[in-house]
Amino acid sequence: MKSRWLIPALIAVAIALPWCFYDWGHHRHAGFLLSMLSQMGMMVILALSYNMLLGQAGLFSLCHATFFGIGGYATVHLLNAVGAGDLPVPMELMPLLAGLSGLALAILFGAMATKQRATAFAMITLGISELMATAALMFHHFFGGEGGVTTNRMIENSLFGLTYASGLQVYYLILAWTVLATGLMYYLTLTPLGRMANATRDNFERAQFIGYDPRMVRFLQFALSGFFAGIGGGLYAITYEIVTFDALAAPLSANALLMAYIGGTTVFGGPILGAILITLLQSGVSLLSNSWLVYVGVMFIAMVIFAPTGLAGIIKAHGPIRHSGRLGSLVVPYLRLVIPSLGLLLGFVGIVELMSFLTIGAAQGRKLVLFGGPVDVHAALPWVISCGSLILGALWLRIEAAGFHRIWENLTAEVRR
Amino acid sequence: METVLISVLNGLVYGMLLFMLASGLTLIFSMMGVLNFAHASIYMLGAYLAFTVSRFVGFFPALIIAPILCGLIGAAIEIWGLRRVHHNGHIAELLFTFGLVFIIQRLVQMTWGMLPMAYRVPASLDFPLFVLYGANFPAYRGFMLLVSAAMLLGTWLLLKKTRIGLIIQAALTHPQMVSSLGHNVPRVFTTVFAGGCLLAGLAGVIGGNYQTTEPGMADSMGPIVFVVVVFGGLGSLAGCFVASIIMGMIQTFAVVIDYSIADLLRPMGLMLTGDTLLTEVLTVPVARIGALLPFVMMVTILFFRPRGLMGTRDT
Amino acid sequence: MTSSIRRLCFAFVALSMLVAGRPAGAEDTIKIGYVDPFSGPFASGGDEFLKVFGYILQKVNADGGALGKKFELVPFDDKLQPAEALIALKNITDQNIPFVMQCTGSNVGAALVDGVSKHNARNPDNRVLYLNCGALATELTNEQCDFWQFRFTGNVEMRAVARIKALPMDVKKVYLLNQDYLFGQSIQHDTRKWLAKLRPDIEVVGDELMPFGKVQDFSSYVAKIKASGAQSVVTGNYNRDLNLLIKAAVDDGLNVRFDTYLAHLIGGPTAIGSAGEHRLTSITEFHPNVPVELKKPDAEAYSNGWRANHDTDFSEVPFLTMLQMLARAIDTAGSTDALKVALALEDMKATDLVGSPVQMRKVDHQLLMPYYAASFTKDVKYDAEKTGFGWKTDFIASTDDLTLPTVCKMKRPAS
Amino acid sequence: MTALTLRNVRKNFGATEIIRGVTLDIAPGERHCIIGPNGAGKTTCFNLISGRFPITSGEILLNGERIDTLPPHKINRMGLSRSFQITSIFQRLSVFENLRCALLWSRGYRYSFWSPLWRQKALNEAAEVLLEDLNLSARRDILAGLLSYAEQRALEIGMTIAGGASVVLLDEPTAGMSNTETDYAMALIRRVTAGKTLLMVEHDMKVVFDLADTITVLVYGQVIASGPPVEVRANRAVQEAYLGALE
Repeated sequence: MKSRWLIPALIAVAIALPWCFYDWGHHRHAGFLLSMLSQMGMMVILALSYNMLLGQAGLFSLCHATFFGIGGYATVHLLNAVGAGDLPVPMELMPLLAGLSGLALAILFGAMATKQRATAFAMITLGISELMATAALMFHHFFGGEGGVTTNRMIENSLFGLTYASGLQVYYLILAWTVLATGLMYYLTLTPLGRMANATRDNFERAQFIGYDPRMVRFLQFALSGFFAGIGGGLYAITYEIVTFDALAAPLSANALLMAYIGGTTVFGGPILGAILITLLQSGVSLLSNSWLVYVGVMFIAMVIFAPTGLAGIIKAHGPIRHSGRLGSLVVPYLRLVIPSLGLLLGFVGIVELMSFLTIGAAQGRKLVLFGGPVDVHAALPWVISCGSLILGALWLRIEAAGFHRIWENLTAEVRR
Repeated sequence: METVLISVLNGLVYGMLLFMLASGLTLIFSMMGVLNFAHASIYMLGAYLAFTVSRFVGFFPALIIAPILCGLIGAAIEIWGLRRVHHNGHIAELLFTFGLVFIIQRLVQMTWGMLPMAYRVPASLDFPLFVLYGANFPAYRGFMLLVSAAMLLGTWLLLKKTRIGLIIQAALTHPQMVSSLGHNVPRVFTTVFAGGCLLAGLAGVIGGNYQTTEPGMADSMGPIVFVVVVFGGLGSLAGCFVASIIMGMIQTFAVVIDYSIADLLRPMGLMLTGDTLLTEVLTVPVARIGALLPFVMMVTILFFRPRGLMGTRDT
Repeated sequence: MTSSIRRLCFAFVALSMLVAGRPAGAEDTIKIGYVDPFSGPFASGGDEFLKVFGYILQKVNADGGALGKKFELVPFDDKLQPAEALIALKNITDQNIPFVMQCTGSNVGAALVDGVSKHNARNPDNRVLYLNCGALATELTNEQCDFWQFRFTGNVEMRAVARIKALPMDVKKVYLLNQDYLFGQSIQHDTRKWLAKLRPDIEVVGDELMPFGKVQDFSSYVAKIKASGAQSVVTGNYNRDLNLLIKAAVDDGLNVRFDTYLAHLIGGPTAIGSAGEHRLTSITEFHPNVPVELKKPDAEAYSNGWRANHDTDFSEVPFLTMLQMLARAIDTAGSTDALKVALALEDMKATDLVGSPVQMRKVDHQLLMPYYAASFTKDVKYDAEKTGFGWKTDFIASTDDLTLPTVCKMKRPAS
Repeated sequence: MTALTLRNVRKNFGATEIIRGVTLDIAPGERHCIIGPNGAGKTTCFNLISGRFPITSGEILLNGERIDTLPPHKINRMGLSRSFQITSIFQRLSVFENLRCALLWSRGYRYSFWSPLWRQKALNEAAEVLLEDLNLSARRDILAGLLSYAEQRALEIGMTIAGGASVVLLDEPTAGMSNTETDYAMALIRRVTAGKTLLMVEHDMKVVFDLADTITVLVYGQVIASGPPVEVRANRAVQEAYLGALE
C-alpha cells in the first residue's frame, strides 16, 4: 500500500514547511505562515473531533466550539497559575489538561443533550451554544468579558527546556499534539465504541436489539469529542496567549461543521483536508477579497448538492480506478472539464468582486484589481465579460459534465468487472 | 398594573411577529423535515425588498409585492436546490440551508450595502392609536396585529377549506402517507416552501420598519424563531402559535423582573458575600438574562419532552 | 489519495506565495498595517474607516508625508476576532511594517496590546508600534497600559466625564441602560463614578444592563423607564440596540432625553431619523458643524471635501490627528524604528483640525483631546447622513477638562 | 420454568386496543410460530416482548424474570434477541462489521474505547465463522446496504442470533422471498437456532407447519388457539377465522 508512507511523508512535509519559507534576508521565520500552520493544526483537531459526532455518530452538534473554548480558557488560567508559581505543570502537558476540562464540560452538557438524537439534539446544542456565549460575555471572573483573558506562554517549565518564545517552537508543539490527537482519534474509530457509534448512526434501533444503549454510545462519543476539542482549545490559548469569547461562540462551531463537511465526513482524513482548505480561505483568501464568505458559502452549497461525500469522498471514489491502473484514461476528460470550470469560476469571481466593489469598496479610493490588472467597474466591458464567461462556462460545463459522467460510469463499470 | 397591561400588549405584538416567521418554518419543518436555517434570511430579504419596492410604489403595494417575491425566491430555492439534495438525507438539506445563510447575507450586503436602510413606518400609520395609562399605543403596532391576525385567519382557512390545504394538513402529521396516496409530493413541497418563504417575507415587510433593516437582522432573529418552532412542537401550528405568544411575553416580561437567584435565597437565610464566579452567577437579575430565557426553556422542554409543547411527533 | 495531496500542496504553495512572499524590494512608502473587520457582521465600520483613511491620507501625503515618503495603508481583515488580528499582526511583522493600527473593538485591542508587547519583547530587532484608534476600554491605558500602545481616541472614562459635564443642570433624574458586555459595563461603571463626583444632585433612578444585540422588543424597557420618572436615559448603546430603543420610546410617546455616547456612529442617524429630534445627544470627537460653530473655514472646507463624495459624515478627526502626529514623530526620530518613534510621540503636543490643543500623555500613552457634546436637530448648517437632521454642539469638554488621573505603571524598554 | 411467558398482556394505542389480553407460555427449546391475518397484532406482540413499545397492562417474563418495564437493550442483554419485518441492519458498515457489532456486547466489550478491534482474535474468528455459517464469506467487505434482499435477510438473521440469545424472535424472515430463497432461509434458520427457543411470525403456511412445535393463532389481538400443528389445523375456530379464508 502506498498509504504506508503517506502519513510519515505528510508529517515530514509539515515539519519542513516553515523552513521552505524561511526569510533569509532577515534570518527569521515567516511568522504569518507559522501562525497559519499553527491555526491549521488546531483546526484539524477541531474538525476531526467534530467529525466524531457528525460523520461517525451522525450527531449534528451546534455547540462544538464550547468545548474548544473552555479548553482555551482553562489553559489560560492554568498558564497564569504556572507563571505565578502555583502549579508545576510543564508546557507540553498543558493541552492534556485543556482536554480534560473540555471532557468535564462535555460530560455535563452531554448528559443533557445526548438524551435526544437528531433534530432535538441539534436544537439542545444550539441552546447550549447560545447560553455559553452569552455567559462568557456576562461573567468576568472566568471569561474576562469581551477583552478575554491573557497569559504568557513563557512559563519556563518545559520537559525539554524550551522557552516557547518563537513561533516555531510553538508550531512544533502544536504539530506534535495534532499528530498525537489525530492518532488517538483514529485509534478510537477502531474500538468497540467507535464501531458502535457508526452502528447507532446507521440504525439506532438495531443497536438497541444487539444489547447497546444508543444513548450511552452517543454520550461517550460526545464526551470524548469534547476532550479532543478541548485539546484544540488549549493549543489555541498557547498560540495566541489570549482567549476571548470568540473561541467558544457560534461562528467557530459553524466553522467546524464547514470544515468537516467540505473535507468529507465519510473518510477519517476528510476533515483534515477541510480544515486546511478553510483555514487557507479564511486567512489567505480574506487578504485578497472581502467576499471570501460568499466563496465559502457557494463552495459549501456546491459540495452539498454535487459532492455530499466531500473532497475526501471524491478522492476515495477514484480508489478502484486507480487500483486497476486506469487513472490515466481520466486525464483527458478531466482536462476537458477544466476549461469550462475555469470560465465559470472566472465569471463568478468577476461578478462577485465587481458587485461588492460597486456597493462596498468603491469609495475607498482603491482600484479594483482583478486577475492581475486594474478594472474599471463602471465600464460595461468587465460586466459583459464576467456574465458571458459565467453563462457560457455554465452551459459548456453542463455538456462536458454529462460526457464526463458517461465516461466515469463506463469506467467504474469496467473496473468492477 | 399598567406595566402589566402594556407589557401584555407589547408581548402580543412581538409574539405575533414571531408567529408570522415561525408558522412558515413550522410548515416547512413538519412536512419536509428540514429545519430551514435560511428562514430568517428570507425575512431579511423581505424587509430589504419591501424597502426598495416601497420607494417606487409606496408601502401598501410593497406589502403585497415583496412577500410574493420572497415566495418566488423560496420556490426557486426548493426546485433548484433543496430538491436536488433531498435524496442525500435531512442533514444534507439542513446543511444546504445553512450555506444559503452565508450567501444571502453577503448578497444583501453587496446589493444594499452594509448600513441600515432608512425604511420607515408609512406616514399614514405613524400616529398614536390610543393612549393607555399615559403611554401611546402606536397605530403601526395595531396594524401589525391586524396583518398577523389576517394572516393567521388566511392560513387557517387555506388549510381547512382547500384541497391543497387538506393535503398539507395530512402531510404535516403523516409525511409518508401523502405520497402513497398518489399526490405530487414535489409540488406540494414546493408550494409549502414557497408559502413559508412568503410568510417570512411578509414578516420582513412589517418587521423591517418596526425594527431596523440592516444586514444583521437575520442573525438576530434566526435563533429565536428556531426556539419557537422547536418549543411549539413539530406538526402543530397551534403549538407554534402558543409558543410564539409565550416567547413574546417572556421576553417582554423578563425585563420587568429585577430579582436574581440571590434574592430568592435571601429569605432562606442564605447571604452571598465575596466576589467569586458563583456570586456573580447568582446575583445576575432576571432582566439581564431575559433574552436567554427562551433558550433555557427550549433546552428544558426538549430534555423532558422531545416533541415540544403540542407536537404530534418527536423532533 | 496521493494525487489529491499533491494538488493540495500546489494550491498551498501558490497561496502562500501570494500572501507571504510579496517582494521585499526597496521601500518607497511608509506602510501602516491596518487591522479591522472587513467581512462579517461588523464590516460596515471597517469599510467606512478605510474610506476615511483614504481621504485623510490624501491630505497627510499632500502635506509631505514623513521623511519625504508617502504613507500607505495595508489593510488586514480581522473579522473582529482576536485570533485573526494576531495572525494579521504576524503578517505585518513579516513584511517589516513597523506600525499596526486598529480602530474597532476592545477585544481585538486588548489582544493587540498584549500581542505587540510580547512580540517586541521576543523580537527586539523587529518591533512594531500599536496605534489604537478605537479600542475604548479604559483599562487599556490604565491597568493594562503598555509602552508600545498609543491611544489616539478618548477612553470610556474621558467620554463619561464629557457626557456628565454636558448634562443640563435641570436634569435631576437619570436612567442608565447599557449593553451587557465589557464596553457597556465600563460605561455603566464610569458614568456612575463621575455622576457621584461631578453631579451629586442627580439621582440615578434606574441602572440596568441589557443583553448585547439580543433584545428584539424594547417596549418593556421603555415602560420601565417611564415608570422610573427619569428625565434622561444615559446609554452607551449603539447601532441596533440604540436605534430600537429610541424607536420604541418615540412610539410609546415617552418624552425623555437620550443622552448617548455613540449615537453619531455611522448608520445611527439614518436608522434613528426624526425619532431623535430634540431628545438625542451624543458625545462626538468632531461633527461637520464644529468648524461652523468655531468659525474655522479651513476645517469646514476639509469636512465638505468629504461630504461632496459621500453620504456619510466626516467625524474621524482623531484619525487625522493621529497620522499627523505620527508623521511628525517619524520626522523627529529620523526613522521608522518603533522605539525611536514611540519616544518621539511621548508628550508630543499638537493641534487638531480645528486648532484645539491635544497632547500624547507620557505616563499612559493616552491622547488628551477635547470632546463635543452635540444634540440632534434640524437647526444646523450640515445635516448628518442626508437625513435633514444634524449635530449641534451644546458643550465642549476641553482637553483640560478631560485630563484624568491614570493608574498606569508602564514598563519602559531599557534603551 | 418457561423460557418466555406472557400473562394477560394488553396494549392500547390511544383509544384502540390492539392487543387484548394475550397469554402465552413458551417452553425452552420450543419452536413456536404465531400466525394470524393482517392486523392481528403479531408484530405489535413482538414489539411489546422486545421492549420497543411499553405494554399497557399485564406481565412479560423471560426465564422467570419480569422484562416488561425494561428498555430493549436490557432485554437483549438478558438473552432475548429479535429480527425485524423490514430489514434492519447497519447499512453503511460492511457485512463483517455488522456481524462483529452484533457479537460485541455478549462478549463483554461493552463501551470499550481502549481495546482495538483488530487485536481481538476470538471475536474476529467468531465473526468469520458466523459469516461462513450465513454463506456470506464472499460478500465480507461489501457495505451491507448494497447486498441483495435475500442476503440482507440472511445477515439480519445472523445478527439476531450472533449475541447467543437463548430466546430468538423472528418477524417474517421469509417475507418477499422466492421459493428457493425461502427454502434456503429456512434451512439457515433451522441450523443457526438449533437448541434455542424460537418465536416466529410467519405467513407462509408450508413453512409454519414444517417448522413449528407449537402454533398460536392470533386474531384481533386475541389468542384463539394454541397447540401442536395437528390440533391447530383441526381447530374449527381457526378454520373459520383464518385458515378457511385462506384455502
